[in-house]
Amino acid sequence: MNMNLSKIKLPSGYLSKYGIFIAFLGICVLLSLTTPYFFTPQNILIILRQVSINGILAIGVTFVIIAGGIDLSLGSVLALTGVVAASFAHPGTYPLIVPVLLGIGVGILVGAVNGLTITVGRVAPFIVTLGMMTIARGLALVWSNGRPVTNLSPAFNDIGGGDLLHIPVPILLFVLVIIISAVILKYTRTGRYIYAVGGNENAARASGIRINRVKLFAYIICGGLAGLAGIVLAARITTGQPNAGIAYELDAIAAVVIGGTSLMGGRGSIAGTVIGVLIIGVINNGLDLLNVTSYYQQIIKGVIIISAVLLDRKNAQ
Amino acid sequence: MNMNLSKIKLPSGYLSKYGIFIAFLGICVLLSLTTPYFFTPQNILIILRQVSINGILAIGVTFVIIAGGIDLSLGSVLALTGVVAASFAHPGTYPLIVPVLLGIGVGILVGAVNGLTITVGRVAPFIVTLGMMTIARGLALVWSNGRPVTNLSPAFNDIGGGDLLHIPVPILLFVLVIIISAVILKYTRTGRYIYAVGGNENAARASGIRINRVKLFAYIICGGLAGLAGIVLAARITTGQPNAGIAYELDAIAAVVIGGTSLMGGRGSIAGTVIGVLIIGVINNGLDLLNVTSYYQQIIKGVIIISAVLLDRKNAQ
Amino acid sequence: NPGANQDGGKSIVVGASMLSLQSEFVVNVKDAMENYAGENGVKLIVNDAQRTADKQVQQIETFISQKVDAIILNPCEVEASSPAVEKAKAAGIPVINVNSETSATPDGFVGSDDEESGTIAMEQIAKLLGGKGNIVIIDGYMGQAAQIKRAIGAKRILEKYPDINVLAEQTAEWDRAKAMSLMENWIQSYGDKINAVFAHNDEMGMGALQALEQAKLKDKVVVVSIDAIADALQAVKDGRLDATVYQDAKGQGEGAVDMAVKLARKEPVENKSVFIPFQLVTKENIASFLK
Amino acid sequence: MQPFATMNSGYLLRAENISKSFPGVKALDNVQLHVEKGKVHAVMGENGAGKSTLMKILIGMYTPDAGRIIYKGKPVFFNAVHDALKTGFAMIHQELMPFPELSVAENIYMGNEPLKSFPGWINRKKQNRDAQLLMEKLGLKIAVTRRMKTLSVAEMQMVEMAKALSNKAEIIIMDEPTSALSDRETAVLFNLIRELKAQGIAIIYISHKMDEILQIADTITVMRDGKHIATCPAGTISNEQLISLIVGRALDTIFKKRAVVPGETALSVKGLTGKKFKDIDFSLRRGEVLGIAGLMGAGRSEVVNTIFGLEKPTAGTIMVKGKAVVIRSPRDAIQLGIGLITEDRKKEGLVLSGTVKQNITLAALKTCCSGPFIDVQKERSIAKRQIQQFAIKVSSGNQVVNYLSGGNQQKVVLAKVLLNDPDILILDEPTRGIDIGAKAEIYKLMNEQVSKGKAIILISSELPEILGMSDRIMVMHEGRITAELTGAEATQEKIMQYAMQ
Ligand SMILES: Nc1ncnc2c1ncn2[C@@H]1O[C@H](COP(=O)(O)OP(=O)(O)OP(=O)(O)O)[C@@H](O)[C@H]1O
Ligand SMILES: Nc1ncnc2c1ncn2[C@@H]1O[C@H](COP(=O)(O)OP(=O)(O)OP(=O)(O)O)[C@@H](O)[C@H]1O
Ligand SMILES: [Mg+2]
Ligand SMILES: [Mg+2]
Repeated sequence: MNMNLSKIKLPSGYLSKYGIFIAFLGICVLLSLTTPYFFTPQNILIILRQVSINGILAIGVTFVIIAGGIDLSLGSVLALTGVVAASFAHPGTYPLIVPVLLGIGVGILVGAVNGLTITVGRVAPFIVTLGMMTIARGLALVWSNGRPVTNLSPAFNDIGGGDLLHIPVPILLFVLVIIISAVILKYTRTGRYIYAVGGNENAARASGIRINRVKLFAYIICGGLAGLAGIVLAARITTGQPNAGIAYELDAIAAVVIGGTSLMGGRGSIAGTVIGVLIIGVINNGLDLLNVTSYYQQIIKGVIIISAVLLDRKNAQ
Repeated sequence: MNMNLSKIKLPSGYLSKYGIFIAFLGICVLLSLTTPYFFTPQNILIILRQVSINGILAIGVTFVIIAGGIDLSLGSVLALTGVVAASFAHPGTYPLIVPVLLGIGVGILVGAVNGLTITVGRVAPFIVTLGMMTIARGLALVWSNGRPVTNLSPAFNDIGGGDLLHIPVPILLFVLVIIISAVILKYTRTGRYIYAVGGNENAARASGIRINRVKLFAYIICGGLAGLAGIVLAARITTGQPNAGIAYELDAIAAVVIGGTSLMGGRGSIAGTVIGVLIIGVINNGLDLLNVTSYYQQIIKGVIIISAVLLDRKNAQ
Repeated sequence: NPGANQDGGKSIVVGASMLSLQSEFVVNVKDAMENYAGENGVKLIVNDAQRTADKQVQQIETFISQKVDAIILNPCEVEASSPAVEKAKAAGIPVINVNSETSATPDGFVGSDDEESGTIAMEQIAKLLGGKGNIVIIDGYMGQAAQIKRAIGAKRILEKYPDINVLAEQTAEWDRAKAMSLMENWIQSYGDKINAVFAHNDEMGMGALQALEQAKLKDKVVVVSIDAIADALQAVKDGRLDATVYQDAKGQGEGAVDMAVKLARKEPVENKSVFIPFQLVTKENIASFLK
Repeated sequence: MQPFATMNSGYLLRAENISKSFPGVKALDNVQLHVEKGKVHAVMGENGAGKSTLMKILIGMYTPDAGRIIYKGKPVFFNAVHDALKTGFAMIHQELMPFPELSVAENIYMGNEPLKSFPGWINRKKQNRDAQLLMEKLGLKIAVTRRMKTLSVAEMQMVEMAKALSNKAEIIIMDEPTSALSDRETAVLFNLIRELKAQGIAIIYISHKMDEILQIADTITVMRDGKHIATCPAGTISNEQLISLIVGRALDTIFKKRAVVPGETALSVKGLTGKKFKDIDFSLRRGEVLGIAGLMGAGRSEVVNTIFGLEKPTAGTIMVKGKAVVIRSPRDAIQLGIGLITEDRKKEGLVLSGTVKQNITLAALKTCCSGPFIDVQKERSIAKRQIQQFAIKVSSGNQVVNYLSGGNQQKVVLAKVLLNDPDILILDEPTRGIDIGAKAEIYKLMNEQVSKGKAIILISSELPEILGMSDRIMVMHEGRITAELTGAEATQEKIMQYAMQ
């Protein structure tokens, strides 16, 4: 058709992405001006490494949120998969692949249980994953006997602290997850169905989409990525910590929402989530660099996050 | 119409309420059978006293959820209002009414800020209240300097620990809040508008309802009740704790959802929320009475909550 | 102003990552550090790790990129906070642990061994009960270092007293309101069978105390907890709380800053690991703790 | 009349003895439907007769309680829509089912995406190209990369049509496909249906529009109250016979002449300009019906939405009863005595999770209140009165609106808006999806309102309706008024000419 029409799609989608991106740049410029330590290669690397765990979680939950669900169990799953993986990562026991696969596998299992209870059991995602939040935490404590699982092999710890081609492994993993997820959501049928199910479940059913499968897939991806994040975290802090990850799900979900994904489902993107993750990471890093008192940090962090989204919405109008 | 048709109204509304009530009775019967300490007058009174704080919070957030919103800042607001009220409740300083009004007033203020940012600022409730969660926590820490506010007057402490007409004050307050809220939601215009706004914002606006006002009202009620809960909590533990109430919002929201209120808005009831609150309270009490190991407590609690809702939904089919 | 002049006019910058600034005891340590640093012209940057080891590691990374002169670490976890220590050492910045240990060895240590606090508290309970009776234990947040160590210390004493019977053990997550509810529930199921309560911190001890007072059982039950926060000291003075265990926040905080400055200036430190013992606080010796 | 024609093994599809109950309602009671290859089988019946329910059973959305479906001589059982689509069924649903955030092309090929050789990979280029071709075939000028939510209802409806066609089905169910369409699109659709017939595709066609049925149907099945009433070849039945079969009684003429002389000006608009329209001038007098005709997307809805305060004008004045007014919100409009039946009942009309009673009283809740409190008794009786007056088919006012049949939902909206007794009533496609009996009642109601001195604006894509009801007719094209005709001089041809310019 004619050229004006093709412009219509811009405002709602791109401009809002754009808006939050501007907000992100604004925060970065502000920090570069106020502290000399912010805009340095090392610090940027540090930020990236720091955000990678929340980033992997946030990407997982992006799938679930686009499909119209929510996952509050992430933080606990992180702890559970961390202790399970760590138990198989003592030096000289199993090859590295075993703890990695087990950690991701446990995450997938939890995701599947969430997904099945939500789809077949027809219980609200909020309740299912809130229940799973305490269940997974309990399982992590039972598995580890309430003690951190220590003495992990150097190879395992490298997943969190090592470098590959001079780039920290967590960053590599994060980037890999970004690319694969973006491709799935954008270019595959399953990705399309995730948007469809979240956008209009009834219509999706009427289009012959097996919505239960699609939702299950989203929860499994989310669980599996939580498993991966759990492994990275355990490796980074060189222990499987049964009390790790408390409230991490909130940061992950916040990143997703800041990135313009609607909690109503049907809308959102990996790119947005990545920006959301970076905004949270940069704020955390910057407030520490600026030496803001801890109590005020919390206030400022809250205000900045709300303002960033506010700015974004105003821009989008 | 013929008589079968009149049955239509049952399934969607009443039976589902009924279902969760049956689940609740089931849990109670089970506990009565497994421990002799459960079904005693004192223990019931204790459960009621214990649930009253979560109950008041849950009723507040019921308003918000029916109106189609969410409030994640509750736990922090609880702490903030608690420390503020406590600072004015030292013996021999101000009359009792001052800390009470200040506590509720601060709650209302926070609710109003939430509501205005959501309505006028058009930022997603999840982000606004998540931001407020860290802001209010920070404010509570700043106000109290990170230390508990102690040495409160006996009159103030009676709000949490005293009796009136042989009934603990928190229970009286809880019952009062239940009655007033149920009346507002069921029998006033504002209550009806809350349902309408949550059910279909566009339709509500086209019907001449000022949706921003209605939403603001819901957040203010929610904030005010969080303030009341904060006062009761501070009085109960005889200190204003800046770190009180962490994750309380999740219990409150869980109670609301267990009670059949939809997180999509437009549907729900105070009666349902009360049952949800009681289910959580009874589980907490019962697991302690049965002396279930704490790791397993978490697992069992999660499983019971999911199962209760599952049973409810199955029943409703 | 010794911090400023001896280093060519440039004052020393010390970064500190604290376990949680929502914990009264840690706030006391922090205040002591800040006061002492202020008096000595040291610039102190305090971060709050909010009980998250990962966050603590991040904060140390940030200190390193800020090029601070020394780092004080108030560890969240024994093992999980170790990478923080190792990172600082790798960057050539001296690191001092305050209050508790990590499995990685820092350049200096000022603090105490949490196990000892559990030992002292449980020993006092055993003494007050005459070596026999029923107790209940209120745990801190499960899996956290302080909870684990205090539990280990207490268990060690319990092994010595076979006639002390643990009726129930449950977590109240360091929270006073949760401990109060837990105690109320236990009063229902165990009633006057309970002879003593051991709580992993004073907040929870105070919660249990209030539940017992409301049930009018306090005079029959011993309550002992740990930390010696202001409220607990007052309660000991009033004869409500039977005992608490005092940890020297001021000594720890000042000692840590002092050692940090010395290590930053590469001055000799004779004792690189200073253990500050816990002290039992009862009605008898309360006067010396109330300031 | 014979219930249905003699058994013919040549039937492509036979639905036998289908029954379906929802909690408390028997939606279908032993219903038959036999469909032949290459024929258009019309299904007619009042609102709530069970037509959509039967179709949803055929497409696998509901499972029947009893009965069986025989397709090409073999019994089939659909567990999910997926199975039905694979077997060669397609359906255009009565309710629009858009994916608002996705593009037109993505909507069309949802569930049926063209793939690349790599499994699971969508071939977007092909998808967009195919979609564009389909659009052109349907005579639509919609860029396939536009997001669905930017389309008007009519455009969405056409997209749904394209979607059903894209499935290469052998049997296509169309549940009121033209309810949102104007004559031009309807004509396009009918040409298409004839083409499909020629290819041997069977079509089940549901509509409340008599003229359409007479034009396109080969066979007609009538249902009432969940029961099969009659099936007969289209040629053998007269219009009047058909109507009496549908409503169960005879119905006199639908459009009655009014003897009302228009009074003073109630509403006038000068130079009104908005995002999608420009320089709108018109005035409306008391006791008058002003019809607004135009093709889909002409901007009619936008004009009235702006007058009602749902959208902001960029320029122009609105005068109500001679006084210039500023309308910032629907609330202002309602207080000025304006009532609007919005175009999309699900989006702006109804609180679907609410009950019939709550919806009816929503805009006039104040009248059911003493102080801030709702007078329950009064509310109930008011709701009851409206339910009776508008013949809304419900068991009680406490029924949830979500489960009402489409036509009954529309009546609930009417009952709601008219409860405020507005002086200026704007009806945007008020009879969409409404059965012939109810339509007649709505026209009667409009006439009553006019004779009470109310002023009415009627937007409709059904030209007979516009012609039959209006005193004056305004025609819009691409956001501008292109003609104003008196009722007497207007004809379908003239209107179409101005509408297409
Ligand atoms: N999901 C449902 N739950 C409960 N009742 C339902 C449901 N779907 C339909 N009904 C009821 O079944 C009956 C038949 O509805 P149906 O939608 O099939 O009517 P229809 O003939 O398509 O009417 P219309 O012409 O208005 O579209 C109505 O009484 C309706 O209220
Ligand atoms: N929400 C929207 N965003 C963007 N464009 C829209 C939106 N709603 C409608 N439009 C466009 O505005 C134009 C006018 O639409 P409008 O609904 O007013 O037309 P109409 O004359 O009422 O026709 P219809 O018979 O389709 O209702 C159309 O081109 C439509 O695509
Ligand atoms: Mg229908
Ligand atoms: Mg229109």
